[in-house]
Amino acid sequence: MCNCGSKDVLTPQIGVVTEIRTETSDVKTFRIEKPEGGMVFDFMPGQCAMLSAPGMGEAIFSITSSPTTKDYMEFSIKRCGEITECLHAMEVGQQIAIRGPYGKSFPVTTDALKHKDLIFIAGGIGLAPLHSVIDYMLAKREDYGSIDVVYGARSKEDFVDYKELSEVWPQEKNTKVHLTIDRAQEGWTGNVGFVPQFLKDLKFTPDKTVLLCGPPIMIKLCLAALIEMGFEKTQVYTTLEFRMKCGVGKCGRCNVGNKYVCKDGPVFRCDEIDELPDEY
Amino acid sequence: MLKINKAKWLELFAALSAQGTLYVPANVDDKVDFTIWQNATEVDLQATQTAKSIKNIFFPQVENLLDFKTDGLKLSVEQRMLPEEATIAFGVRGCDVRSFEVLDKVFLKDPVDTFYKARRENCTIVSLACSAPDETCFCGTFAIDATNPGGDVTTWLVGDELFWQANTDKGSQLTEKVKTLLVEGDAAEVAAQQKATKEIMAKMPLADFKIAAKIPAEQEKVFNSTVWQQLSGTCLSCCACTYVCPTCHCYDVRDFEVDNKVERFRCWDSCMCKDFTKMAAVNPRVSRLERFRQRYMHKLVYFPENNEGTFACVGCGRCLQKCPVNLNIVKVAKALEVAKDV
Amino acid sequence: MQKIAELIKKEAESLLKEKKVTAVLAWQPGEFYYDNSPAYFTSLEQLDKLVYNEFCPANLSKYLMTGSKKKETMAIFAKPCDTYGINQLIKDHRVKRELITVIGIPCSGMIDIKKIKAQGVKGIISVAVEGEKVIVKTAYGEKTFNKTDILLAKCMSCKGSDYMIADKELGEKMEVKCQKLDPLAGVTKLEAMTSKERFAFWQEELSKCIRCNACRDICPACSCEQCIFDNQEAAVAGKASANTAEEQMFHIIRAYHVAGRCVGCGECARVCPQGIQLGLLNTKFSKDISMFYGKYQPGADTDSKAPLVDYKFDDVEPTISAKGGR
Amino acid sequence: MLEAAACENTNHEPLIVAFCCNWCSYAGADGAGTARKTYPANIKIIKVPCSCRVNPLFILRAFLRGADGVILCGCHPGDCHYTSGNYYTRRRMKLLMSMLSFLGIEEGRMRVEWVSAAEGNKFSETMNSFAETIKGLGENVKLRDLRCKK
Repeated sequence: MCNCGSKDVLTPQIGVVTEIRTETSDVKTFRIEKPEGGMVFDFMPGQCAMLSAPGMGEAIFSITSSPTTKDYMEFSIKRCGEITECLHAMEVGQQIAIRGPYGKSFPVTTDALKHKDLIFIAGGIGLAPLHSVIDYMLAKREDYGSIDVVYGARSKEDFVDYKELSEVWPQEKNTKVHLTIDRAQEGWTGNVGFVPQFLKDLKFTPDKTVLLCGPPIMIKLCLAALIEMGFEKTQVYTTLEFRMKCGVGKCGRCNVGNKYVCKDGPVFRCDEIDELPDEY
Repeated sequence: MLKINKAKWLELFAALSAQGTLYVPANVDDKVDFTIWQNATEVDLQATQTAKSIKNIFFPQVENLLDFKTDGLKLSVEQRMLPEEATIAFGVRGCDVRSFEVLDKVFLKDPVDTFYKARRENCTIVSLACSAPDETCFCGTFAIDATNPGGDVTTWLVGDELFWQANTDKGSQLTEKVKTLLVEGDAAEVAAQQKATKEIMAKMPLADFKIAAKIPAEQEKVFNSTVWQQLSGTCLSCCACTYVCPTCHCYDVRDFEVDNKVERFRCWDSCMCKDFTKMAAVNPRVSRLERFRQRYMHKLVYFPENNEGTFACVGCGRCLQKCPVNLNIVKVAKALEVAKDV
Repeated sequence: MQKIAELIKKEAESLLKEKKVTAVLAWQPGEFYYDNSPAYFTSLEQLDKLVYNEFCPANLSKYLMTGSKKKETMAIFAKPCDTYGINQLIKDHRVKRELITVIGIPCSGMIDIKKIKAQGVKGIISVAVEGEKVIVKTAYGEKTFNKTDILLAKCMSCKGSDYMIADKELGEKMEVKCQKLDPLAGVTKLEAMTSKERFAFWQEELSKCIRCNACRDICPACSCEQCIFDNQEAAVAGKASANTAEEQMFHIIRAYHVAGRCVGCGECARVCPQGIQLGLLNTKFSKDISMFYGKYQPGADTDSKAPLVDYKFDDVEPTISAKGGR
Repeated sequence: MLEAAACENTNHEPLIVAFCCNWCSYAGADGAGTARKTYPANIKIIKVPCSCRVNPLFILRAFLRGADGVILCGCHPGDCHYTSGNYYTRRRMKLLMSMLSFLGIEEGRMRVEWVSAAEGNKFSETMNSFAETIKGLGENVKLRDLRCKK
């Protein structure tokens, strides 16, 4: 494949798209494997990978499948730009250039999350990084306490992985799923309203640890709501969205304070984020 | 201490260029810049430093990384060959030699950048001590001894004699290859020149310029100081200072579509560009003040915090000479030092 | 010039004290007497740092744009050559005439520090200017120049000492005393060359470009909100000086966008870190425009129609072989 | 290096881009077609609403991506569907052609022609003569991005 001494850190590997599921009008889930089958590289939940659309460029996406499923990797990608446009135009069997894993994962192996009661708060495509953590925890269910998934989307059709949300996860031990949509819609019996208000209605006790991921405005409002409910900032983990290019902390794009979001993040605890200069 | 007379320099350059591509500071259309030596090149060892820094020997402005070939659903990735040709950088001043250590802290830190590493290891650095520092130089601020610049081989230009001293084994291997041209020299002449140069440096306007310890220490206050408004007000936010700076290392990775294949290349990028941090939804540093502040906070505060106090500046003074509106790191540091709210 | 600096300070003080303007645009000193940088002065105590001497070549007109955008009144001390830039910005609706106060200040030509350094001068400690004599004290001794041989190229082809726009004029007008350099000299020299020589000249000249955009960012006629070269999707946004053809295109298109609006202030050539003679492209366009469509000096007024947004029925045909229109 | 590449492959098949204004020249091209007048196949026509829609950036971009000649056809001055479009084109393109020669690019590489809807044969004559001149000038090496068509 490459005729050089050693592979450079920016050189991607080849993966094959083996399955494409259309989740919503603008989100598709791509299953990528090595040409000879299996996971392209090992990773931990919350880490990201760089996918290339040759001619357009590269972009970083969080890996949606759990590292415990060894024979493939999945990415839920929302169509919102040049590169995602090209990725959405891919067909099954097409080869793709992929490199990674990049960034620090959610601390699933340390006692920061182990044996703790957990709340997953996701908005829109924000479920993608958390999906990997939830599947990982369901595979090792006894290491973790209760799991509550709070997921908000614009409308019923905008829920990503609706099948898993409504059928698979609620059946798991001590796992509850709470769904909400922004505006009322006929044929929808669940909760209606934005996620921050929904959190208050669910009256979570502040002894749980929170993993929060979604559009920046939602993260800000949810964090405020959680603090009102008595949560400490050290209990809330979130991901910081920043422009990333190399993924290895050299190209300088994602530098905030003395941290590089692609290497020291994108997963941060909220008190760590306060130490950074407010430039995000 | 070995030395070689001016009359034999042409032979020395010919012998060196036999060992590998020789870069020398030469007079290129009324500017002194590093170019590949041919026997017609007008080598200029008097110029205090070159117009552009020498970082493009290791970190070129444009560098093809890999090629994509697509046929049908198949995709092949072919990384470009790592550069193996030996190079020799002759006449590198003390500040530029130190700038390689700053770049090493970025590119050779794990995960290693193999293109940079290949170029860096295949290059022998022949440094040239300063004997006529300029008023824009302030390498003293970063404890760089311009009269003994280090590198694989150190040379001193005293009158018509070029004194030669190998420091590393790479340097002594090179010395072996050109031994026949070198004769014994008296080290005292070099010591005399060093003393004289140090006296001149003490008279320079920026001789006692220091980066106040409080700038890296009180990061929060420095970040929120009102000084940035006054300083960045007239900055043009062009990229001149970042492209001539020897320690600026930000880059962009872009694709270029040719007929049947795609070339992925790396090129210099600048935090002063408007779209450096532009994302789909928002650009965290949309105003000129934020970009200006990020450049100097990175060089004076963030980089030292991650790299045991090494500043991302070597005091070469190129930004002092090249900025269209004469804004530079010295003015920033001095303004922050006397600022009332820091 | 020192006398003028006092007048400027007094004027700025009165403007700020009476709150007529929120900011005053002038120059502040640097480290070495010759590296003054443009600055906004918004409070009285900042004013003691105001300076005006033979090293203030920067054209401050473009900074008025930020004031007009924020609807703030601003005052500017403008040399005669800067006033052309102010007029052009007003005509391009980037600066509101009623928000700015223009105070004309005389100028007898600015000195080019590169010309001093080109003669091997290093380690400058101080520079003193007495009349036509310039005494440069350095760590290696002292050197005296006479001002006429070290003037900036743009000052040697100075367009005269009267102000195109000025609410007030300080001091009396001063002439630039040197043998005048014809601004079109470079263009005519190039036009005399053969096509092959011209191509070689431009290929060698433009291959030095490092795409730093300093020429675009200092130019008073280059005032688009979003420049096409900043637009990622435009595929001309070459950050990489990939090869000479891309640079040629960048420089031709930039010169084209300011054709008919470039006031010939010479700032692009002055600020280029690589010393490319950029002024030639713009001067060629203004020479062509004046030759084909009648003598026109952009920035001389704020209401005339720019040549490229105007036409006449009997304009010259682009290709000689085609028949003329009605 | 550039000079050598230009003259050695004379059997080079030139690529020519023609910007044709929708109301006159494009109709002229149709007219040439109905009158069975032929013009070389390697001319790629781009239809534009008016000749003054063509930004000099398009012409330089065409050269950059490998065109060997660019011809801009519009209505005769005075006949423009938008009354004054081609007057502006005339001024704009006169400056661009003068700049290209100032930069040392071969004179004939770029041309502006006024072709009305009725002048079908003039259209094919112009295209044939332009193709001849470009074939004579050989491959455009001076204004082309060297990474295209290695």
